[in-house]
Amino acid sequence: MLTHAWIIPLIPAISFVLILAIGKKLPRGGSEIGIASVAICFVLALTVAFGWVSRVNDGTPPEGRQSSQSYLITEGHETRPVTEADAEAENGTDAAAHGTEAEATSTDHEAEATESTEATATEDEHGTETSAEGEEGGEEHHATSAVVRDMTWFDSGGFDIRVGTMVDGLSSLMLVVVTLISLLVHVFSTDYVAGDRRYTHYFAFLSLFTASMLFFVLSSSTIQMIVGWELVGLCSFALIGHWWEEKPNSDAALKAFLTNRVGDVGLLCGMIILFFAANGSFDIVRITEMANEGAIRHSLLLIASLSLMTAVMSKSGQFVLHTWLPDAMAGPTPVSALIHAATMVVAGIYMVARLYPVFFEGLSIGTGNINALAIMGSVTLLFGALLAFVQSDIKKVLAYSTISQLGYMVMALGVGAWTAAIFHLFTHAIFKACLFLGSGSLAHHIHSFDMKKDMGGMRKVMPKTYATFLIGTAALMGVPLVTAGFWSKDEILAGAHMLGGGGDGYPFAIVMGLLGAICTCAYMTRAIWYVFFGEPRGKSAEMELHENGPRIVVPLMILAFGSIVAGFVNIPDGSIPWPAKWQLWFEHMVEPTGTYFVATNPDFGHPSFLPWVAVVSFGAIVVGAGAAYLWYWKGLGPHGITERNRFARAGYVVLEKKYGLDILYTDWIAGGVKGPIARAAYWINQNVIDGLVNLVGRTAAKTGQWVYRYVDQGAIDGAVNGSGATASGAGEVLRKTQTGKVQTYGSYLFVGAALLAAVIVVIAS
Amino acid sequence: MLLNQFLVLAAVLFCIGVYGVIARKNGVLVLMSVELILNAVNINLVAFSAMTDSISGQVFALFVIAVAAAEVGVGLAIVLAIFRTHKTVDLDQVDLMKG
Amino acid sequence: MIAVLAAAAQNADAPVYVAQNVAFGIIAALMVFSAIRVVTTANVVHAAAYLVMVLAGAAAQFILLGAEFVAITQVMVYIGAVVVLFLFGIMLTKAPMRGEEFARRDQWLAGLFTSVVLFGVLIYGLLDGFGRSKIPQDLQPTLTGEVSDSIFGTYLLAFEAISLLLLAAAVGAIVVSKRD
Amino acid sequence: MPASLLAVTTETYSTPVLDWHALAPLVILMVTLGLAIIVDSISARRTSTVLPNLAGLGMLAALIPVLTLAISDDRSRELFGGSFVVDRFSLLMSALFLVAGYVTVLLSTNYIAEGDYHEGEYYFLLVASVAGMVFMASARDLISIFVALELLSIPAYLLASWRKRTQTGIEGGMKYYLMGVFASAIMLYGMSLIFGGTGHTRLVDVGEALHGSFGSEPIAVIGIVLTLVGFAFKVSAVPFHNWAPDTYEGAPTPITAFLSVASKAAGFVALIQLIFVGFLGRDDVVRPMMFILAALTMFVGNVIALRQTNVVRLFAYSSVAQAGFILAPLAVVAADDPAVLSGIVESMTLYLVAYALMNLGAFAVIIAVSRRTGTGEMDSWGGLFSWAPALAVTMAIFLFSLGGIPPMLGWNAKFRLFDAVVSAGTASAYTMAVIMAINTVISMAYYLTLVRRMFVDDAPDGDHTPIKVPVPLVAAMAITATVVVVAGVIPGPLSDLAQSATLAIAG
Repeated sequence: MLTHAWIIPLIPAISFVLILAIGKKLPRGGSEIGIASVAICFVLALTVAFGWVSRVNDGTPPEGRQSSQSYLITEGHETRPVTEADAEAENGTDAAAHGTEAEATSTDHEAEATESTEATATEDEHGTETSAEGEEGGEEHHATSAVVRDMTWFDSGGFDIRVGTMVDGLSSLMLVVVTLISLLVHVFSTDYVAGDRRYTHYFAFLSLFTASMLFFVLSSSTIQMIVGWELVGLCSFALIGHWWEEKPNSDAALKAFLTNRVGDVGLLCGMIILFFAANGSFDIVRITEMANEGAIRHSLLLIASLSLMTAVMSKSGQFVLHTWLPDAMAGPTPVSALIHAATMVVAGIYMVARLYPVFFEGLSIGTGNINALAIMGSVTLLFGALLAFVQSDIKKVLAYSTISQLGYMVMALGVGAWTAAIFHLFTHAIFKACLFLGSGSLAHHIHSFDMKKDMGGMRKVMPKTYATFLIGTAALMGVPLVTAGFWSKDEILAGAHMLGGGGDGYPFAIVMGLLGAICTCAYMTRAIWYVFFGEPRGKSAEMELHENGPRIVVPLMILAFGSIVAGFVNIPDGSIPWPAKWQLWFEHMVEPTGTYFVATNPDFGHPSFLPWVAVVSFGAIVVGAGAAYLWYWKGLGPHGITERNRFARAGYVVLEKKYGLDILYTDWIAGGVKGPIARAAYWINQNVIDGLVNLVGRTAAKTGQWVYRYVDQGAIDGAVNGSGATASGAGEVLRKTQTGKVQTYGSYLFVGAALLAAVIVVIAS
Repeated sequence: MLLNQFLVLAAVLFCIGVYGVIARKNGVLVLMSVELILNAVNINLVAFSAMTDSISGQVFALFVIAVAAAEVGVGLAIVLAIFRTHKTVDLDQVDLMKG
Repeated sequence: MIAVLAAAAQNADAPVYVAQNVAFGIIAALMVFSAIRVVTTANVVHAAAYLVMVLAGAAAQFILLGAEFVAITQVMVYIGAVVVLFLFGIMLTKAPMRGEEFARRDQWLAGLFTSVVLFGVLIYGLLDGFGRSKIPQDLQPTLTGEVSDSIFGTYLLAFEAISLLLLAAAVGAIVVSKRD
Repeated sequence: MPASLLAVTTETYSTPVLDWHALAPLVILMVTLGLAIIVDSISARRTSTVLPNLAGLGMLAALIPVLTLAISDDRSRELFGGSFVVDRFSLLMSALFLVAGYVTVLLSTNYIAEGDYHEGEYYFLLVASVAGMVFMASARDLISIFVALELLSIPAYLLASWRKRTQTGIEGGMKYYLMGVFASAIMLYGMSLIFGGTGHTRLVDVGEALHGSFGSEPIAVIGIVLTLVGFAFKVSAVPFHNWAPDTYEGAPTPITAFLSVASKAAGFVALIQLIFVGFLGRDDVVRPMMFILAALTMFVGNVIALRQTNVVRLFAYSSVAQAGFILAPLAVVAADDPAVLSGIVESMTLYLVAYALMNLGAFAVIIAVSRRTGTGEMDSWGGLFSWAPALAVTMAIFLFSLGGIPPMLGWNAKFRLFDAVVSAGTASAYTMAVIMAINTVISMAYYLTLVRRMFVDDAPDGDHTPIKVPVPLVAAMAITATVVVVAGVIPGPLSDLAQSATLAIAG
């Protein structure tokens, strides 16, 4: 199955076409095709995952091209002593997998493997390295390399651009996550958007999105990643604007699309730099291996990773380019759950994780104490969490919470805690989907997301939604020991404290992370208060509410269950009693050990469980949730301080105005552009496009204006005229300078030809 | 005879023609100046033909003459149409489009 | 013009070509003078007449170079057809016969500058490249049959294309100039 | 003296051997021309469907021999001693011209029929111009190239003047005509110098002679530069571009599309033939010249395009800038490196095909939109998405492709240009790549500005009624958009075509 992973994206792609073609004629409007195809994909994804697990466990590479050709350094891999794997070493679980993985190249060439790998040139060595001797227990450990199967997409003029699938722990994980969430969202949607006028269209795009996302995560080349990246963006655009008749929705769709375009430029630049840096290859394995081996200059890697960070910034909603994500909540809620919380927005994270050696080397993550990625994540996580405080729309709260959690992941990657980031990606996908679908369940009847105006006291009428929402919230807060969020967030914080050069970790990141944790707890407590407690307000008071049907509730329960158990796949040693075999199982399975990953880098390490971090983060929950509890439930604290205290009010206003970014965008930059255009349109107008034009264009336009006015229209004409026109005077000539005259053009032509000839005669002889 | 005396004559005619096409106001006169340029080319071609004893130069010159006749026909038609719409053949006044 | 005469004078030591050189000199001087008048005279009809002089001079030069067929074609096509076209054009556009304001554009200095630059480049190249090349002494008039062999042999396709070109030009010119 | 006379006359005339298969595309076009004249003159009332169909079918019919030639075993057929060569390069380019001509017919059908123009002559001239281009694709001789250039240009001058009753229409035509005549005069002078120095008109002989003593003279440099300037005008390279915006604005829009695509491609074809067959011996002349032209063209075109408010003028400057991109690989021509040479031709060929498709498609949308708005001002494009979503999306595809955003065809093509430039590996090649990168970003700004107009702005008059797009325009858009997307996703076949074309001329 590992080599046939290409089937997985193909199924929803076919489903997309089928739904478009015949969906309308089917009794359930095409949703059955979508659900069936995603269900098949889910099963196949599980198969892939099991295949991968057994591959890691037995170390016999079953099929396919192996991804471990050393490109520059082909011999002389010294076996590194186990230095950094301090925690695992004692434990005896899998130290060798990280520490001394060493390219024991027992390359038994099973040369031809598959029909698709048409042995082109140097690659395709089909090297299957297995078995490096572990130190403890004589047990064999394996550098399990990814299963890459690719074929030539096109090959001409010395170019061999290949596409294919790359299956390893990371992509297997993503397959499972994407198909699982997608399946649940499909089921949820059959009830949620029932009766919609574009019901069939909706499911078709869900299928297309699933296909694109799966295509993206399976990419074996960067070019394929770019294509998948664009495709998911396109689906996101189409689904945010699902109800495009309402102007704010289509504006939000455009804002999302155009903001992402800014990042795409960065993505393109980064990928092109990497292409040339890797001697003309789009192959991910090759690029990462070369980055690992130091075959690419550090400056190139730095530029490439900074370019790619722009892409992360837009796609994964990092600070400054995050503003599209809350607006994207204009789309149907299941779409928000699937695309704007669980899957598409983590594409940026996934891309960084996939090309991790590039960032690791480029940003000196392993040896530094501060870097751009970590700062970007830290800033985003705190600012996003603060913004969530002032929202009254529950989906916006969750959207800012998503931004904040994405910030955690980026920060984790920035500090070198790769596994923690991916683990958090995994748990977050589950509990955030749970929360989003829960909010959809709440709003299904009242058709409003405004928790201050239209909700309240809902725990009585929707007990199951309440319970699942509460569990999701607990996971998001990171309630110790029992929730998934605790284990993943804790690992990130431990990483921020421990990793990096000099032994003092990333101090900035851990401070921001803890502050963010406090805020998270506070704003979620606030949301719970508004939604479930107190008296029903607004629409919820007017309407007769009841719990939703099984198609909505069952997915919620599954996700709530996942929000609890997902954390137990990666229990660190030394925390709670847990079978040794299952400790750090996730890390063992998902973290790549091949040469295309940084695991052999001596600066790459894993954080161990730190009790005090757990305690502090528990403290954060108590402080955050407790303060909010006291404030809302007990009515304690300086209520009305925003009215009384200038500073508090200022703070609140700053938050409510989203740090004034929108003000900046609309009022300051726009300079008084007022009118009926929606805020989003302003933003796109004034910021994205003009921002682009401003950045690269405004200067160019100014130059253009200048060249146009003074050189094109002025200087040349003037020079030509003025050269002999001393009598009438230069000013007179300039005044008479006019345009549109064919003979002036003629003089350019002849003078141009003469001067060109003269210049070339001088140059060429 | 030196080859260069013909070539220099042609170059002089060429440059006079260039001056004409840039400096004349009247569209018809611009076309006449173009003919000066083309004649310069023809003198070049025929002189080279004599010089290298290759018949191609003369054939080239004949083609140039034929094309020049066609060009003048087209050019005068366009100048005539300009005159109809703009009531002038002063090319400087035909500058509605600019920028 | 001075440059032309200078080039001719360079060759004064070759007695055999005195006649041709004298003929060349006279015709060349006439041509250059006429050409300058074409681009400077205020009277459009005079310009056409001067153009005839230049064209006829070119035909004479062709004969000096032994290209009789080209010379005859030059006379027939240019003086016979093209100049008549020009006269029609002058007539139909009702150009004033006289009037300094019509002589040259305000930007005429640009033209002067351009042509001087171009002339400099060309003269440098020509003197450098063909400085001592001489027309072969036993230059014979080219036979018309030879020219036709070449046209209908190597350049047959180009010839056919020219016929199409003339047809297209005629059709198009009629449409564009037609009053409707 | 009698001896030499005799010697001349003994050369007997031998009828040239004609390979009718190789000439078939041209012959079919000629027959189409004849039919067009006859049909036009005998049909009493001017029928609006017969002539465009005849012209379109004639071009499609001419594609048939192009295809049969392409699959025949003879990789290269030489006629008239090598002055007319039918090889893969010329076939691919002929096909490009014929398809572009066909799409132009599609674009013109309603435009010309509804606009009170002379229809019969219009299509006659269009086919004549395409015939000139097809001739150009095979011409490997200075005289043939000159005649082909005039055959494609003179009908184009007339077509550009077709809106003769409006002041701007005839002004555009006049500027194109005069600039064209100036440029061909310069080119002729250059050709005369090259002929004089080498004694040959056939490009192969010219190429050999340039390796000799004449090649090192400054006059050879002047000849080469002046000759190439004539075609630099044709592709609207700066500083020979000034005609383009005015003419594009004034000419009938289908003709604008034709000029910006087919005519420009013909200029590039001539440049490639001249440089690769004729002037390769003086690559030290071609390199700096093309470097200067390409860099100037990209910068000036892009920078002025940023300030345009009229869509047609925007596309005029955009096409100027695009010409700069296509010229860029010529700035790294190196006679002694076959790999670089083939990369250059391949990438240019591919880009020409890609550019032709995207630009024709974009003009199809412009024509469709201006049928309703009646103006080319960009303000009238506001809110296009709200009243013509399909047009807006199609236009966005073309704009993205022009800007070089994957997975459109334009991306792949642009990428190949980059690669061709970079693979030369010289300092100037890297400089050129940087210039290209900067300009790609600048160009993105104005393409995206138009996208913003279409999707974000409100319709200027609040009029959201949908429009009806005529079938020929829909066909043109469908053909081009499909190819742009499909060939973007599966670039293999087109790349292979371009590669086989390369072997013919550079290999």
